[in-house]
Amino acid sequence: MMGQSEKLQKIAAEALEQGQVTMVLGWCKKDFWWQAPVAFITDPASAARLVWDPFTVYNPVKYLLDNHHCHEKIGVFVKGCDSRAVNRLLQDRRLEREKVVLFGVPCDGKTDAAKIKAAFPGRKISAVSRVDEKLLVDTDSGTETLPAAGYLLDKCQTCRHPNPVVYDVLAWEKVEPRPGVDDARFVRVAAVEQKELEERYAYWLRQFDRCLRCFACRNVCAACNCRTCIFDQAEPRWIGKASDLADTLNYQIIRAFHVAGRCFECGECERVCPADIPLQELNRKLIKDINEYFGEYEAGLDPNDKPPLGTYRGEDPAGFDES
Amino acid sequence: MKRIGVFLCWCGSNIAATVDIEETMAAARKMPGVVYVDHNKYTCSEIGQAMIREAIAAHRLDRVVIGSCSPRMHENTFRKTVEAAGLNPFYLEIANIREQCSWVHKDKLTATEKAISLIRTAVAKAARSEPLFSTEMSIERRALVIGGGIAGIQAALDIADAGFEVDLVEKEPSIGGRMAQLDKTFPTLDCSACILTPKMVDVAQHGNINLITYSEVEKVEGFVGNFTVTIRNRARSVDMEKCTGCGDCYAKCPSKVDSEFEMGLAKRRAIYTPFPQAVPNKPAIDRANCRYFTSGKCKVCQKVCPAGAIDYEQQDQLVEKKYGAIVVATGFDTHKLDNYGEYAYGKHPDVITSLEFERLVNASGPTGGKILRPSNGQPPKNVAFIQCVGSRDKAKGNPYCAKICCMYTAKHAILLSEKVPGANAFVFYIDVRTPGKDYEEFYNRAYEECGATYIRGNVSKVFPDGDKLVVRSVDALSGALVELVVDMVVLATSVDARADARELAQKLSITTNAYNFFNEAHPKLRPVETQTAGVFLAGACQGPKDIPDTVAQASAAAVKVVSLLNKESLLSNPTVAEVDIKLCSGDMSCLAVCPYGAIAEKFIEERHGREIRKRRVAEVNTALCQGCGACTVACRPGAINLKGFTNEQILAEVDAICL
Amino acid sequence: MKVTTDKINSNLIKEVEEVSGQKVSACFQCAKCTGGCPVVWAMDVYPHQILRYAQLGLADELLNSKTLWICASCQTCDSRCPREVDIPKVIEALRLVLLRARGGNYLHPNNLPARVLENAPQQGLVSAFRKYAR
Amino acid sequence: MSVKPEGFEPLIVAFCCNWCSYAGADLAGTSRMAYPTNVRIIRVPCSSRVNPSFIIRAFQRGADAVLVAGCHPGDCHYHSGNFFTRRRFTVLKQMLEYMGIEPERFQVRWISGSEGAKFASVMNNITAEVKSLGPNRKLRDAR
Amino acid sequence: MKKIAKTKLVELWRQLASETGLYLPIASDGVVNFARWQEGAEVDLEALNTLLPAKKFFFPQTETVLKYSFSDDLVLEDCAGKAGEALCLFGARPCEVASFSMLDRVFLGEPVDEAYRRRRELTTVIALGCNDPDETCFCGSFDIDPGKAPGADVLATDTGDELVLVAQSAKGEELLSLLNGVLEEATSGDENKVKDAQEKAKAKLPPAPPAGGLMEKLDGMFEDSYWDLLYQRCIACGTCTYICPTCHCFDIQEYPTGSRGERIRCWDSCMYADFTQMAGGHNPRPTQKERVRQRFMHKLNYFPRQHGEYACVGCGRCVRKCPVNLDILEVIKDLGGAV
Repeated sequence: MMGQSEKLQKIAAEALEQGQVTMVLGWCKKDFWWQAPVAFITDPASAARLVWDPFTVYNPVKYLLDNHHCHEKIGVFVKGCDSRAVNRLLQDRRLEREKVVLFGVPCDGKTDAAKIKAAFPGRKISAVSRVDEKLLVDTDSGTETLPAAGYLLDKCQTCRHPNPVVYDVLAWEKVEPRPGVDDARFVRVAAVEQKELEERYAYWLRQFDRCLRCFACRNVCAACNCRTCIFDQAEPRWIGKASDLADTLNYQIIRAFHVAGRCFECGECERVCPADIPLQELNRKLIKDINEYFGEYEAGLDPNDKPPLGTYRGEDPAGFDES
Repeated sequence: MKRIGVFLCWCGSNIAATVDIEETMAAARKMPGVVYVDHNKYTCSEIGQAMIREAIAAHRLDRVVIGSCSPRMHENTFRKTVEAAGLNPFYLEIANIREQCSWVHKDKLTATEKAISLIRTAVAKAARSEPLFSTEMSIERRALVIGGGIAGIQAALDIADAGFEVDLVEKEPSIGGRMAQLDKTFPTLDCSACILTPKMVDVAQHGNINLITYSEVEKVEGFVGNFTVTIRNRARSVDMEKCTGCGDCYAKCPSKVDSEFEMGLAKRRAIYTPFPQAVPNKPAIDRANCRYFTSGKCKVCQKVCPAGAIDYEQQDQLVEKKYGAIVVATGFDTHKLDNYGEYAYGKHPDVITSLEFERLVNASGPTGGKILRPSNGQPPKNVAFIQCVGSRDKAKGNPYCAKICCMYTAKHAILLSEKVPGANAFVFYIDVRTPGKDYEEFYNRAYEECGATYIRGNVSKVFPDGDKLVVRSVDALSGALVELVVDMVVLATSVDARADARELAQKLSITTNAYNFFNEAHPKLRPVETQTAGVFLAGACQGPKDIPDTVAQASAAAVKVVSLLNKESLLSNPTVAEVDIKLCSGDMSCLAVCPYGAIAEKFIEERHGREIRKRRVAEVNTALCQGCGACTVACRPGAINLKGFTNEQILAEVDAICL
Repeated sequence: MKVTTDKINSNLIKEVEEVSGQKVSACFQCAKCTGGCPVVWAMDVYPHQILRYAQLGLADELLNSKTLWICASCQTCDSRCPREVDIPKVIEALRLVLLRARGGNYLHPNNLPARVLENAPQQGLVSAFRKYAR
Repeated sequence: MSVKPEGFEPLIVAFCCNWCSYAGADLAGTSRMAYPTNVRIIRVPCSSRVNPSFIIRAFQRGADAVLVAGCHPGDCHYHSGNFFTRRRFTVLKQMLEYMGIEPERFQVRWISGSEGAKFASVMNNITAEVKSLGPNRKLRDAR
Repeated sequence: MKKIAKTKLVELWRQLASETGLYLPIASDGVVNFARWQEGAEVDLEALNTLLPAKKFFFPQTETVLKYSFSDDLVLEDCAGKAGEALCLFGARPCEVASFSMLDRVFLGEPVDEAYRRRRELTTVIALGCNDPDETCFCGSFDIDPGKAPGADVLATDTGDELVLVAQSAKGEELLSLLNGVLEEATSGDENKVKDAQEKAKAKLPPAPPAGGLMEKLDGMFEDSYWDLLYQRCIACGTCTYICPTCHCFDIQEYPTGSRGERIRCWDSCMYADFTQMAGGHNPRPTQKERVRQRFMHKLNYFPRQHGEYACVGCGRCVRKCPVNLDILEVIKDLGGAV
């Protein structure tokens, strides 16, 4: 039976060979066992580089912004979250659907390398692979088996759409969403909400004090797809370039506001943050409020929706004194 | 660096008494970019304006800040001033140091501090102002008048006489409105119908007036000079082309319902014209009460119609029309008396409202002009008139004075004495208000010549006693308790805004006051205009008004419309949105929030190395853009900006305030 | 009866307004209160006159009037007043002003027999202390 | 976070739409309805012109409170602007509270052109509320 | 040579902090950064590298270089001459210490950066030798010994239950002498333990790709198609440059507030679109390709051409933190010799 990586390789090679697409975005391995960055495949022979392993978390969709001009059609492997990024770009009119062929990859959750490392302190790990719900970890002192569910990335533990929501081809059978994800979705938000006001401010101040202003959270985000971000402009200068905590708070508040009603909960912002700032607690707060005030809305499911802040109903409630 | 001139206005003592002008000037001199500071007792006067013009020339000023009254007051005046001195009119900024400073603060120290801050903010904004230019827009040289009462009729006739086409939209099957219901009019006692009916006929026959009855305004889009209005022509069920107005249909119609025109004192048919002099004199079927429409059987009118004009299949039609100007003349409703149980209205047939009384007096009314008690058809001997019913009552009614009741009650007393010789009129009042030409004399006539007894006391209770009514009050002047036994009680009901006034205001983007009367742009200086350019007011929709005032306002509104439609073209609002295509991502978030459809997508071509790429960007139609700025916030990269209120300017204002 | 500047400026109105919470100056003398008052036949000063006297500061005329003790607080006037003046409250305030001005301190908790304390309704006690004790 | 020095006079930045709330402020003026000097008005055409960035900027630069005032829903001079305002600032206000900013610091109110008295009373209230909270240090620039 | 039991370290820090500002790797919400020590601080000497490199102590992320105000006259206040405080940096890893000498070449070369010089002089560095290098460490490529830190004032080595401290400069001697009360004299046995630890660490270091010859190879590669492929993955965040101990590009910004203002110097990043963008809008590095090339060419070609050593110390931060796994190790492997 063909392995999952081979399936991806076959899909990509065929699409390239048949001229259906001129580039395929998927995942490849690098030197370290936990690395599986996005690969840009343009010839069928290189399709053999493609892999599907516990670490193929990276979202290839945003790369379409840079590449769709140069190619007639691009093939993209999309997990559930990646497919919602496609809808995000379609809804924002940053991409045309006919420019892409979507190879859907049902995803059973990606593995958190840090959790694996922590499980084997002092041991050298050379490879990790997944077989159903088990992780096989090759170490310098033999192969160990771990339950996959316990070592998922945090963001995958609250994933509501493990299957692509839009695709042209499906690599394999769809998977079931993890049980309990709906309950888990706003747990962290509720925990912050329950803090006292001053405690909340101190909490966020501590988090954002670590912010480097590297803008990785923004740059990785498919909802942050402006040609030139407002924070990169010199005139008017919306925030200072220097790393000032107040400017950082300004950036983080407005960043969250700009993705309000548009964030599709891929959690990449939080994953890429070098300072481990819990950004999803901010994004999800906005989702929670929008749901409560203006009705349930899940971004990235239908590119024809109007985003909640781009529409209104006359009878909307207000989160402030309307007397 | 800009060369900014700051001019402070004393406004007599209005500003100078509370804001230390000297100190404010000293502070202004130190503000970045300020090269000249001066002051004047009345900057809006010719002397004050000349001072600004001269200073611009003498000191090569390129931006002007005036600390004075609200920009809503004199912004246009001062824009013209700086324009006359050769500057772009939008190089002017006004710091509102009167309405928002000297008039609301008492302490001179802190008020001065605030005035300085307001000047600093205006200087910061002015330093970032750009020259703005209007573009010329065509005008749709037609007017819409909403409401076919005397206000609408007068406005329509005046506009039409000036040579412009007018559409007159009326909700009822006929024009005429409230005035058509009245018998005589004060203070001359002309017959209402005698003076109104000819005007109604004029409307019908005027080549420039297009009468659209049984219709309502559904939607209003566009802006001054270029409104697009959707009108709902309600299904009349009568083909207006075929109908000859013979009246056979309503003579035979078997359904009888209370006549609205007769205030329920008489019946009309389901197919009806509201009154005999109706214009157009063609009936409509009231489908809610029509046997055919409610039970599917009848069709009597169709059978008897000699012209074959009855059309049960008619549907409401939505018609879209373009106008350059709109006159709103939708009139008033009479106050509902649900809160006034003490007057026994609705419980006893001889307690009637003033408008019902008008119908009783009217020769074409239900009694043929005889004043008869509804209970027994006998003429009343004693009649009590109660004023201020629902007016001047902040507890249960309207806190305002309805303005017309004193006069019409005097008229009623006079009419009673004429129509029922020997009858006694008792008028219960709080105050009698008669400002108006010949009004006091008219009121004097009521009690001097016609024998009306005026009692200064509000009636506390009316209750039946046998076939009579007991009216209980006190004569506050003598201190005597009053208990009258009368045959009829007439309630001078207050004037309300139309029940659907707010809905219409929202469609027109005009505002209302707390009681839903439409707001004029300025209570004294712009009494017939609204805050929405091109929309004008006439009559009681703006506030309680009698016929002379209504007609005067209607003609005034007509003049405003005519002067607007007479223009070759209009200058567009230059404070419109503008797209920086460098920054525009083309995601069209702006388009989603634009209420005017003023944003469209366009594709531009850009060179990337050797290849040419097409890219979507937003484009603003400056003729349609009204400058609200909603798009600027929807645009995440800040690619769309609002001229005159740019991001740079507002951020500079924030910085200047918080400094 | 004579109105002088001193009278109009007297503290009585202020005191009555403060105690009653009513705006005496709001009355525009429509007299609807008097017209509907069920016990007006027994009054020497009519309700609308009470308000007028208060507006004019006619303290003696007010405080000597029988009306203060005749008003039954039935609220008929109040329910019809177009100016939202609760006249019974104004009259009650006048009564309190009068009683307090008399200076008597009739009630002391210690002097109340236990029998009374046991059986008297609380509301009655509160009211009694409000009126007859300082 | 807040210290309450004696005689603290808060700085309140108010964004007022030209057609309703700015007119309401003018009406308060023509009616001589007094309110404290702490508030500074920035005139915008419509409350929908107010960018959340302006609000954060005001806090950064030292505002103790920010008010956005517009026409009542349905009365917008531009038909629908304040409906967007309502959604945007419902979201922003909840977020600021979630981040630990006192709710009194950022307020949104509907004040029509005929509500001069309401304008004055809103100004009185917000000034009193912020006075009792003390100066705002949150979100504020270090320099 | 001195030593101290690891259980008594808090006493050492307490003593040090009473003498000078003490900064060491402290964990907050699980993230380790150099932070000022205070009672109860969660010091983490096991952490391999802090999130932000120690360069921030000499070359802060943001610093005010000038203040000005004008009401009647313009008044200037130079801030650079007053910069810095006396402090002790405890626990800098050898790679980190190696980076200081690279930064010195930039900031202490003519014209001397006065603020940097002051901060550098006011700081005493206590390095902490590595015992357990990570799989991502490649200091070996640049001949840095993970157990030794020649540029430090004091070298500390973890010998199991104790920390052995060796002064390597006069400043170091002086510092240790202040700590006599808490330190014990080390023995020759301890000296052996240190050597042993250093050797073990070196042995544990993953095989490092040789960097030799890279500079010459890159001379001809400015227009190479290699960069066309390499940059594709880059998302243009500034993570690698901000966490890099040797990156030192900065930008100057004005912060005017009415009649006052400040001039600020802050870290810049060649990953950002506005890097080297000129006032008129032109940018000689218009796309991410040029910017990615700039980063690696600077570290591996321009800098060594100018200063004689590579501007990389192999700390591995970029390898671990790059959100898309694009790092200098990959470039060295691609262009240099095999592992």
